[in-house]
Amino acid sequence: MDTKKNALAPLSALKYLFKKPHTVRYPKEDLDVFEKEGVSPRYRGFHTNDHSKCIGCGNCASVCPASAITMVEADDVKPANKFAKTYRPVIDYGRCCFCGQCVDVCPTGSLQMSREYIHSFHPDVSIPPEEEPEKVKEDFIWRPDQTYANNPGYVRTPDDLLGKTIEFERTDPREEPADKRKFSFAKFVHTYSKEEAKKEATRCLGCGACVEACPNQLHIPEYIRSIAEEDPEDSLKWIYKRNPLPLVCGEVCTHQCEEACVVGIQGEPLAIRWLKAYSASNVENYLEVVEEKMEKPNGKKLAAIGAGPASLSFGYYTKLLGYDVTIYEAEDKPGGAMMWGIPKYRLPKEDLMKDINTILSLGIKLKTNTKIGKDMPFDKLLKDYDAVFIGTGNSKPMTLRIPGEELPGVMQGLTFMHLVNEEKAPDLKGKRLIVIGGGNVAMDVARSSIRLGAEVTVIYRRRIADMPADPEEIKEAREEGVEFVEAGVPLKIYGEKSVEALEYAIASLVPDPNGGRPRPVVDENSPHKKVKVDYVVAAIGQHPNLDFLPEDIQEKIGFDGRRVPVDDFGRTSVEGLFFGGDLSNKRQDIISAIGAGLRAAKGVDMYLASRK
Amino acid sequence: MSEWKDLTNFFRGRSFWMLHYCTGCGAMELPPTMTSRWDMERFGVIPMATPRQADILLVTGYLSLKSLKRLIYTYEQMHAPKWVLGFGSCTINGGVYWDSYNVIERLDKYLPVDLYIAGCMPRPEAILDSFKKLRELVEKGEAKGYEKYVKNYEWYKANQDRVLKRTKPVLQKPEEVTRSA
Amino acid sequence: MLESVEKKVEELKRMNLEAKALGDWQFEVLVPRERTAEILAYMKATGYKTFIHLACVDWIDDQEFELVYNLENYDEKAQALVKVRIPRNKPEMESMMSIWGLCQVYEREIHEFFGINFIGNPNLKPFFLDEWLDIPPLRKDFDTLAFSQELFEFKEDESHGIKAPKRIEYK
Amino acid sequence: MELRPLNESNTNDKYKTYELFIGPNHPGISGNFSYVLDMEGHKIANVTADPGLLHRGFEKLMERRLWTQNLALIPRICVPEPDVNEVAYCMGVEHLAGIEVPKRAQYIRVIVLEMARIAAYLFSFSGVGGATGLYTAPNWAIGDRDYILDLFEWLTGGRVYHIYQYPGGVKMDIPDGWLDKLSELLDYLESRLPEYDNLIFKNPILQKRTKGVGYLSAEDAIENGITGPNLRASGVKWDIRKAQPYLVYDELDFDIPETGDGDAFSRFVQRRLEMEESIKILRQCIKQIPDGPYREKIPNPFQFRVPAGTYYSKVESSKGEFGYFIVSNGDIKPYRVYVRGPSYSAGLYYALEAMKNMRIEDVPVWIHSMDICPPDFDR
Repeated sequence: MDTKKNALAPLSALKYLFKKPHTVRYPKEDLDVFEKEGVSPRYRGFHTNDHSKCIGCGNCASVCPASAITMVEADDVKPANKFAKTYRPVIDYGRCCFCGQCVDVCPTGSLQMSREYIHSFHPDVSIPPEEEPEKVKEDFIWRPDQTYANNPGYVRTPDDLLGKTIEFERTDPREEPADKRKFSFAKFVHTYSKEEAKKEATRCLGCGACVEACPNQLHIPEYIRSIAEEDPEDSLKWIYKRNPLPLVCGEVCTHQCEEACVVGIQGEPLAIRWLKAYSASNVENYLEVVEEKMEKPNGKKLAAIGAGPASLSFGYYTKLLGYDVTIYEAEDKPGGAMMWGIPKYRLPKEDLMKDINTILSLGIKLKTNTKIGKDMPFDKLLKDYDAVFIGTGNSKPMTLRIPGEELPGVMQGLTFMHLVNEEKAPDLKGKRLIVIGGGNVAMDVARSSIRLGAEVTVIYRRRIADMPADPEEIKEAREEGVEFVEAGVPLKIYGEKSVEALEYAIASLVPDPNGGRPRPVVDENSPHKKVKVDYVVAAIGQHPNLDFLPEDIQEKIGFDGRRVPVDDFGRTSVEGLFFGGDLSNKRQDIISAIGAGLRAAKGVDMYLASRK
Repeated sequence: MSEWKDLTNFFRGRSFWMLHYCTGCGAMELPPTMTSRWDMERFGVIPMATPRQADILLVTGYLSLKSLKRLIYTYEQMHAPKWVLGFGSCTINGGVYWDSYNVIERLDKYLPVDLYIAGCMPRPEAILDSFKKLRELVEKGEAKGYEKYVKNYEWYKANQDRVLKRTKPVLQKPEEVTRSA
Repeated sequence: MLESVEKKVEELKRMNLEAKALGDWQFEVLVPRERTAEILAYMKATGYKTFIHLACVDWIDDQEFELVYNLENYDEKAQALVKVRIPRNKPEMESMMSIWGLCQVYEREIHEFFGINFIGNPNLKPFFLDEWLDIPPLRKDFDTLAFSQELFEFKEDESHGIKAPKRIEYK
Repeated sequence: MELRPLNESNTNDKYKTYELFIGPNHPGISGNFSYVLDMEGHKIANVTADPGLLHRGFEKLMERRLWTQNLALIPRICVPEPDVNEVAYCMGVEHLAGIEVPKRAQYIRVIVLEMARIAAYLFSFSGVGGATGLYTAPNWAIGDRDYILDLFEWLTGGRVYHIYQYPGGVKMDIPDGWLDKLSELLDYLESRLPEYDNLIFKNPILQKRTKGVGYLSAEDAIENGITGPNLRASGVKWDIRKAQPYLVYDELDFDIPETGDGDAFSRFVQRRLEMEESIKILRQCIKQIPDGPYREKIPNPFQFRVPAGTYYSKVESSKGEFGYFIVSNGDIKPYRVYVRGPSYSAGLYYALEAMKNMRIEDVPVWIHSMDICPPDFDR
């Protein structure tokens, strides 16, 4: 470069006198730089929020480095889905630094930024200075809506998910392929490895949407966080605060939480269930880790009937409070539905016993082979104990109420599963088996029968999409070779000594005007089908069996044959009598039963404390 | 008399001399605004080095306690009529430094602000827009922050003293703080 | 890793110091307080002539301050982080002004932000802050949010004028 | 090297010795920063630096925020060239977390850094003009810088604070047609360089004002921790991009220009020459940038933990070595981050020596020739 002094050189700038200036005319004139008129197409200006998509999870508020976002309950919006909240972000533009991190973490993509950026405010001179913050606040804090939506700037597009901060892809645990697993009762979903678990756990945003969806409100974000910190023991500590059956829930929970998971809105939800299984299976001795403080024995005695999840959870939490608990079980092994209803390929019995033994090792007495009403009168229980908890669940199966039902070869779902779990199931090799029903029990029956070598068809009276069973279960059952018949209504079972054929009609589905599941209607036009079959298993639901209760008590508690009405703490109108589990729950699954047991434990504690 | 006032306001609004006192990062967008690309001289706004000749005090963003003190000196040296423009989030409610121990939270507690501009930092267009808005306000005789300052001087002074003339630790911690003079 | 870094690390290890490479071109060496001046002078004599910065880390759990002298060697293209730990309850350190005059300002800064006294530094007057009376602000036990809430009179939950939703409390 | 004759001062005369504040509100000083000068007539007898007017307590604030939340905060440390903060911080975090950055992202980072360098140099030209009374220079340089900002805005969505880097790469890919626009801009800038030479560097007035002012020897520069173009203008061939290449600088061909006089003028010329090199680097990047992912996946902000460790990551900025000393204890927040601003040693320490016996009118020239940027040492 030539830096020789030259007095004339600067004068060369004079040529610009005659050039067109590049000055931008009065504000917001087109810069002529970008494809779109105005500022950059990626400009980070004021926010827009699509209220019909926003779920109020509050991730934007937690990520904001300037603490500019507050979630405020809005009464003029509708929740976007059944787990969504009606909180909406309100943004303080006296804090916002327009970094766009809120847009990056928005799991629904509803929060975006526009290309609008001009806003100013003049406080009137008549406002006293001490009231000025109020006025400024009114002007600079607002709830973003669709006002600027026609001028989008920094937005997250569905095809550009990688560029943003949320990881939408799930890490699936290793699984046996369908053609291999259908011959074995071994558990086919492997537990996460350390790396897989960490990778999956680090996807969690920590918003807690899952907590509200969980029937038992586990501390889900907390225990996932501990897994991300590679500390399964701390994680288990969090789980144990509300769930004493971590491994069972880790393997067979109905995982409502995953349906609510906000990551699942645009991607795949977190595998919360598998993460729980990871932390439970990586701890050898739960009690050493959990370090729950046990209160001193207070000398009061409690009885629980039925050693299912509700009673076990009730027993665990009351034992911690210092009560002396005895659980009565009619079968020879504890576990109830977990033991007899759930097939081994989903929940290995040793995993179940690991959980149960931990609970029993606290000093809870278990009396097996003791059927209340038969081996021991119920009145004696009421007299001997300070309070009685009943968690016997649904043990009376519903019947098909069609001709031919009494034939040998027609079984009820639960009975069938009991036989399978006892390894006393009939030889099904090469036999044809029809399962009637669409719940999880139906799936268990179908998939167990496949493993026993049968050809299985599931007949359900509505569409597959309407089945109450987990979609995963249905998918896996199909992979394993289970046939499905939609809209099939069984009419008659033929056979002389045993079942030979089943006749069913294909119903027409009448849509429900309220948006619920469609109603199957069978009329004379419906096509009828008859298939050859060796076994028919009806898995169409169960009812509670409270026959062991004296009739006056049954009447007093208001038992209607389906459900026992109870309050939040499992209390009934009979003093000292508590109910929980499938007997009283709206949702009939393990985690709800555990929740009911926990709440009843609190209820008992409150009841006995007040009686003192 | 009122016509005379209107006339003076008309001219005042067309010749803002702004104090080129760049307090925070908002100062970074001032050079483009001042120079050829956005050229604020079109609106009669030019930078001026001394407070005594200036009409507008730009508070271009956050104010540390140290510069707040100097800003107040500067403001008090300016002759009325004078106006204060608060740039960006930091002057409105603390901005990204909301939890900082050395950055004030709200400018309006210490000085009367005539116009707040949103943005972090505001684009030159937003700055020009605010100058235009200020001109309208001045022409209508509505921007009178300096009168407010005089009227509520005690209130402002008390706030200023509170943060600038501390005599005891803010957080009353029991530990002895060892410092040499 | 650069050869020069490897050699230097070995050399420092032979001097009974804990040293390890942190990257391709940088290494750290832990020095006891009484040997700091000696080691720094040695480093300067062996080519680490440029003083990049002096930083302080408050290890409150260990009740120690860690001073990090960052030196650069332009000839060997290497960078050294010389770390010295001093007890937190007696925050004193010798000034390294005689080796690098530049240390004077860094020590003044650290005195202000961490409250460490540098023996031999004549100018430890307030630097970045005016009239600071509280705990030195960069110490871990200083709560900047509480301080600013107190001094600038705002409350976090009320600052937006709207009540924030509370997460449900479980058990 | 000669100093201009100074008037012999009469110390008995109280009007001859006085205290003079330069800054914080002074057009000759860059940013909000102040020197207190003890004057003897026109001669400076003693200097005290008074920083802290821009102190925001970044290092404390960063300890309170998540690793990635800090990305919104740190560009504000050095306002004229914010990208070096983001890249240096991200490089440090990536080193500690063991994240491999895809090639394309590295190229994008180099492009961003070099554009920022050119923008910062142009900004410093405007400072030169302002300090010496050449008011056409700011108008030109800031105007041209704005074209770079336009491209930045297109790429990142922000004019000045880009918040574009992310541990593992960059936030968004380069949009279609952006690289063409960039090479058009480079052609334009190249055509403007001779005009800047004519306007600024060949200008006899500027040469008279800056030649021989603020002489800095190579030894002094090394001793006082002065880095970057100022060091190179003193004859030390030290450029982190060459010596300890980060990103893909080792795949790019560029020179370190030599001026080697060590005075204010040579520092200005050094910057002007390095601009040419930056343009050269950018042209190579446009040609060589590979296809592929622009970002490595990392956990979401709430779960992003950096393994425990310490690292000092540095970037050659337009002002010198910009370093981040990062200490992590394995948590979701940094344990400690120390920011080494390149202007620290020159502005707070060396200035006190260099300005002694200087004439008052040379102070702005000296400050702008050292390109002192107060926010980076105030933090």
